[in-house]
Amino acid sequence: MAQEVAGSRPAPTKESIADWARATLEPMGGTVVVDRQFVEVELPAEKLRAAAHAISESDDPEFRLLYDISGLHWPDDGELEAVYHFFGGWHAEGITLRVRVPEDRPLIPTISEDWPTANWHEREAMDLFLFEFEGHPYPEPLLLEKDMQGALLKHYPQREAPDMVERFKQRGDVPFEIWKAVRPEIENG
Amino acid sequence: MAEAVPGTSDSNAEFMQINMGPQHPSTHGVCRLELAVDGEVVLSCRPEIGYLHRGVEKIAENLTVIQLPVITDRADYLSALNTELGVMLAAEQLYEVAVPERAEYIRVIMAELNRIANHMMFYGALGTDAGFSSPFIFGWWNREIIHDVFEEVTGARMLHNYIALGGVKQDVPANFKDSVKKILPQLADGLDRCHGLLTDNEIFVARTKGLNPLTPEEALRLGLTGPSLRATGLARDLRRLAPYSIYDRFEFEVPVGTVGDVHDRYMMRLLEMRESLRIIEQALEGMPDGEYRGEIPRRLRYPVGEAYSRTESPRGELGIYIVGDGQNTAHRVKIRAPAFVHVSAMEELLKGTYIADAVLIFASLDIVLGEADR
Amino acid sequence: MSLTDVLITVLKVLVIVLAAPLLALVLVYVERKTLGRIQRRMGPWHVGPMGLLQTLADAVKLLTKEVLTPERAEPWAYWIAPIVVFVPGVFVLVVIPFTPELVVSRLDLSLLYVFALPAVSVVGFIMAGWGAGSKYALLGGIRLVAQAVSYEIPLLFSVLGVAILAGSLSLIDIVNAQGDTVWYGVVQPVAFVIFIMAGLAEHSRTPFDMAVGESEVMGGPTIEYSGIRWAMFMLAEYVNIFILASLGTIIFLGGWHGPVLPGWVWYLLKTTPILLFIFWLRGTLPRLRVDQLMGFCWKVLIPLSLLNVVVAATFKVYGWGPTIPMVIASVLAAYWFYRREWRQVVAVPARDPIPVPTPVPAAAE
Amino acid sequence: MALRVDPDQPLFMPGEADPLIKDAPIGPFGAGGEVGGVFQSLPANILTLKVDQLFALSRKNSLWPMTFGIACCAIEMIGTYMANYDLDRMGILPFPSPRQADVILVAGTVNRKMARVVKLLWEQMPMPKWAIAMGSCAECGGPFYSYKNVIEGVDKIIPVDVYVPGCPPRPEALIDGFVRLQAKIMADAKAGVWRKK
Repeated sequence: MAQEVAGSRPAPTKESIADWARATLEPMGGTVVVDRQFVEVELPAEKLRAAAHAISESDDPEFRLLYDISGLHWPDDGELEAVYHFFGGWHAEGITLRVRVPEDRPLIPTISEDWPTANWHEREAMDLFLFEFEGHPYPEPLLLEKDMQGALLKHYPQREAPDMVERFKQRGDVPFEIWKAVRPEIENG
Repeated sequence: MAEAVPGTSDSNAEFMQINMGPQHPSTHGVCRLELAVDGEVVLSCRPEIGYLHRGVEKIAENLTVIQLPVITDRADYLSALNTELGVMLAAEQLYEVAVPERAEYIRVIMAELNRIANHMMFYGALGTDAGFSSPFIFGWWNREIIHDVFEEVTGARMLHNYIALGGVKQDVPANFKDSVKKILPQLADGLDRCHGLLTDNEIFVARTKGLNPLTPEEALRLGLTGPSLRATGLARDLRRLAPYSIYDRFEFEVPVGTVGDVHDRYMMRLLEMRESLRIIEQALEGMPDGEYRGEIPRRLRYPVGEAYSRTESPRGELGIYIVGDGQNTAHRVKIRAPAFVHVSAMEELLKGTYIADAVLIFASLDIVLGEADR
Repeated sequence: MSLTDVLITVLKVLVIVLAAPLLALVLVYVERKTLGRIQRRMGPWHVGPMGLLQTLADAVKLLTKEVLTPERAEPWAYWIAPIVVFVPGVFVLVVIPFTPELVVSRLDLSLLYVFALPAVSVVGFIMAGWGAGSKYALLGGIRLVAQAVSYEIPLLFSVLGVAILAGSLSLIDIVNAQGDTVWYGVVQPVAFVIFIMAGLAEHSRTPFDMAVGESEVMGGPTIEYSGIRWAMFMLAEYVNIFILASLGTIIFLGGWHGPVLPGWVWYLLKTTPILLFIFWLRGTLPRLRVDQLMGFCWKVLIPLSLLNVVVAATFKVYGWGPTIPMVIASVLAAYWFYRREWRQVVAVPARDPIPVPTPVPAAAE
Repeated sequence: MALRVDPDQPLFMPGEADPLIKDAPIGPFGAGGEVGGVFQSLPANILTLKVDQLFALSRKNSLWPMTFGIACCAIEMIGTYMANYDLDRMGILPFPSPRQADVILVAGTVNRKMARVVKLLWEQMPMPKWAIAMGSCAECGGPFYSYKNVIEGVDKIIPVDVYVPGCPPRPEALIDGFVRLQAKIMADAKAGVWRKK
């Protein structure tokens, strides 16, 4: 958003972004898909840093906001997918990058040099989807501790709802009484 | 060690590690700021979250689309209706369900009332961090007025589960229009009273004017959105830029700041409340009678595909990303929380400030930890 | 000093020592009620008739709390700090003349005595801050010492003007000097305002409560204290506020002088407005930052009070006495100084707004 | 008796009460416990009960909760302090530091990372202390029960006295919780349980 921009500029449309994407991202091995909500580009993992750098540098459809990095887990074809949403600073158009990596070796280059906000998004993706972002400046867990990582993967164990019948039986022997002044475990504790 | 920060004795001075811990009255909720402090000046800050991570997205993956708002309300519990609006816009985009006119108007009125309630909470929190508890109570009178209306319409004070697929769960009560008309003047003079207490209070102005000014480029580089970004001078408001629902029918200005400091961010929210009151008035007149909920498919399986909705929540720009894969529970529900990005911006914003200012800067971005940790 | 005199003074001192906590209880109740009134709520109501026994319940509860010493604390500094903070407050009460006969000891240097003792309680706060071992306590303690020490100076200078006019350092003479002529508060308005502001800052009350503000340092030096020790800090604070208000009436509002009612009634009639003003500030003013606090003291209050002393001295030397032109001179000097100096302390680097392009929503949308 | 705070103390003690409480014989004057020993020998003395009830009466009327809100219930807790419901009239004044607090009001979901903080704060509070679990998240994990990171109920970490149901509970429900706690304090004093706590 250079300083000398005066008055109001026409906001870029989806077609102008699609042409720009074909011009710059196609040579990097990305396939542009236009019939979705935003212009989507599928990329191999190695090319991601160059693509992100190109998006941050571009001036005509100028993108300033990295909204989020959403992880997706496709257990049946054993793949993890990272979806990057980029949006413009003063206009509302956007572009989406999709990267698919095999589940057992989820290596993705980090883009936190060009996009500082990606730092935390990547740490969160590391926590929840066990991605590995090479070159991340501070790869510490953000939300979960070490032993609880990978919470949003499909096979992550969940706590079953309590079996009410069993719990009611368990309370069956204790005579139910309204709130008692003296707490039992302190009395005989 | 951080380069020589102005005001410290020298760059490698022995600094004290202070822990503005999870239990601190001015961190709104449970966020820990590890501050390296030399005397009064904060040299570096490392925010740490995760104290309220309760797996909203994981639980949302085993809920049907009808139950979804129950969990997403508890992500951003201060502006539950705005989050519900975002979630349902994404779901309707996925299910291709039409929303009748009346439902659209009801949704806009409730979302704007929720925005005012949220900004009143922000006003109270910023006032308390500036030093005294009266703003909390001034702001809370107005919140209670809005809570009464919410209870009449949705039955709950804070977490409503009211906006549903295809419209709203149930029609508004008969006296809805005049009960909202009755509270609008009360909210207006409550807002004037809030202005009177803090806006031109010389000590408050001395504390917040010129504190942490930001240019639009810096704010965008840090990922700030919403009122904090508009304070820097960039008029980016999704209700005007990419109008969702029926926001393009109402005319309202987007307040824009000049310097982008804490005082501007505070003024943005107060001016926005006045704009919200205007929107509610226009929406009340334009509200037609008729269906309050369109017809929805009988078998509520998630169609295969994905939908991304961006709405202007009181805190910033809220993105909801739903991926459906044919079962009756969603494959993935991702909530793009503005608070998450604002907490990550703290590392940059708090360098070189005083401790007392660090508290104010943290409050000026209106961070809710439920949304940041999800 | 025969035995009976000694016994009488000991009895009087005992009365004062017992009166101080009760006085603090009453003040805590009044403060919570006024804060409630400002914020349109009731304040303590259910405990006792109209909530009157609320502070008594607080006191008894605090007495029976467990008294614990944190692991990292230095035991001696931690134990003695509350005593060092509370006792000077009671010593000062001994000297304050409520009415000509209702005073424990007639010191003729009482003005000096009254302002020397609070400096001892500052030592108590730094002992509490350092002794407690917690970083927040240390931070709060250092801030409070810096603030109390630097606001001691304007406090003394503001009273110096009055001492020059009254020609004596004894509180009783100052009050007698105000008997016939007009009150010093009217003659020296600037000194009265500075006295109140510096007094508030001395005991870290609201606009200046940076050291004990709970949104940053969570209660400052008193963070690690529980039960009776914490109660002593609270008692000390409220006794100090009562002393500030009573000194204000004695030095500036003519103590017990008043047309019809007996002396002590006039004394109460003048002290309560100042107390209510202090509690009113608690509900309506935010808190100054530490550097603004110091800047305000050194750049504004001290030069202003010095100026006031100069004005008082010149009028005293030329024998014009406390007359209307003196009032005008001091107020004018204060206003001129305020316009020039306070704006710098608070001046803010304003920056002109940046031209930002207004986005044109794409026609296609 | 200085309360030792060691982080590697076992995090969850399901079921039985906090060991710190059981073997802490604190007499009514609370001077570090050794004075308390005197009263142990006269368990059912009428005199002490009367004194206990007097202290319980004063404790009941000046409960100072610690400002410690975690999630949505914290907003309703703040709402209860404000002008419309005003806990100050019952003598309930929030205090930031655990040292001056009597009641820990756990308002919100406690997850594994937060559990250590709740435990630490509970141990830093001087005796006699009480705990209120506000909201279904603090009672049994609430809507987040199925997530492994969330601890199902604060009573796994600290002994809770009063449970306030609701998600989030209305301010009236929280006031009812405080009233129940006051009734419990008086009842415990009458039954002589208080001395052991």
